[in-house]
Amino acid sequence: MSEKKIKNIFVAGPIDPAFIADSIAKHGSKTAIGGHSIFMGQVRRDEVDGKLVDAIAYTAYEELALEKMHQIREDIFEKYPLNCMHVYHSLGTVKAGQICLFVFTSSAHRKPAIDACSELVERLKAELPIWGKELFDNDTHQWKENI
Amino acid sequence: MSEKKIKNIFVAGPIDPAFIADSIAKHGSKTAIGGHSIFMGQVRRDEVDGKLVDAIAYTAYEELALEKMHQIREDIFEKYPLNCMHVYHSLGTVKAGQICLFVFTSSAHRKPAIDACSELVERLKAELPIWGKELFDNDTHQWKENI
Amino acid sequence: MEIEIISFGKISEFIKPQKLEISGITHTDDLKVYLESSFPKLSGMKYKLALNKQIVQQNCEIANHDTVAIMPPFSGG
Amino acid sequence: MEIEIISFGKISEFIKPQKLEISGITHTDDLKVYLESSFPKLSGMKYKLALNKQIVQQNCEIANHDTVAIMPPFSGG
Repeated sequence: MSEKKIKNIFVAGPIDPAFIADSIAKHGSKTAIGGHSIFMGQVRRDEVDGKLVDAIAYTAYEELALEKMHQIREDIFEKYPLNCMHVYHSLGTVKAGQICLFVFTSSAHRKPAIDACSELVERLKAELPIWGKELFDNDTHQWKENI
Repeated sequence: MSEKKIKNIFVAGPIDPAFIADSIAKHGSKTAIGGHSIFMGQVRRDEVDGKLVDAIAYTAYEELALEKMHQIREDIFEKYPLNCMHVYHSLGTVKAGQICLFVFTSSAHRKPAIDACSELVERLKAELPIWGKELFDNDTHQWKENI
Repeated sequence: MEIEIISFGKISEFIKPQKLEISGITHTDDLKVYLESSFPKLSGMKYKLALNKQIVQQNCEIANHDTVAIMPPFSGG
Repeated sequence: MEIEIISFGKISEFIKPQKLEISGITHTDDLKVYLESSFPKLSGMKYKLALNKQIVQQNCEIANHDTVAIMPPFSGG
């Protein structure tokens, strides 16, 4: 078996739009790319029983998540002809309106980038051991559950 | 019939990653949004008969394109529960590695944003009267055709 | 009657914007036949017409001073 | 034997990281029964175990000094 290079996907706190712009700009030198697909998750100020979500605090079983992400990455690269794939997920507190997930795929033609991006998002949500605790404006909380 | 507000989608030259970052950042105040989907088209340095694409020069039948885009926008807003939809397309010269198309959709949950974004891209390519002229490194050119 | 012709993309390289004096042509299908004989390069090509900024999907009547756009396949994005 | 227990999400609020001395338990299915009786709140909940950083898909053998993670449904993204 080849040596595994486990990439980190976790960033402390929200993902800055400037970081996303940087990531896009870096692909300007990759002139074989024709299409980029991006998905971003943003924290919603949901209302639950009259309380508003102020922020979500994310925790993860990091080692297991990175191991699992490595598998997902390999599966997706095998399935789609991608030039690039980048995934970032927040840990810690992310306020309503801030970005907590950034998935970025690129390919020569649009279809693989689009399909891979959406498949990645589904798999991340279902398979990565990450938990979001919704923090309400009255100092109570509730653990999020992906449906 | 209600009054139509025809939005412009055309920008002169390439679309700057900083512009995209700005557009993302502006959605931070829209706290009902949970998912953003973005597609970006990038000019490829394709090789055709030994010549390399340096840039694509885009022209459009602007009035017809904006009229058509207005219809597409209305169709997509009717079909998907979106919070936002933004489309930008370059006119004029866009060099290899630069971005010529930026499609951005947002919704409370991820699915509508993702599906609307990919449907928008398909429709734009098929229905908007825009033409790309590939400029080669030896000063010849070839008109692009979407397949 | 007189109509105005505009063209785009690769067609713009051999059909320049111009006013055309046409007689005996009342519909877009007739106009296509006329255009293809006037501009022989057009006959081998895929193209669509737009009449006064509306894409022509079926045979349409043409009136004096109408604008007709001749458009090769789109290639935006 | 002794195993190490870690927990996440809402389960971490009532099961703290700890070492457990267990006897007569050799597989993860037995361990689940044991955990649910030791931590009654767990029995009504959906959860998965991970044994030494591998998600438990079927009944697995447990060895001395193994680490078992108790994980409620994921909610990343």
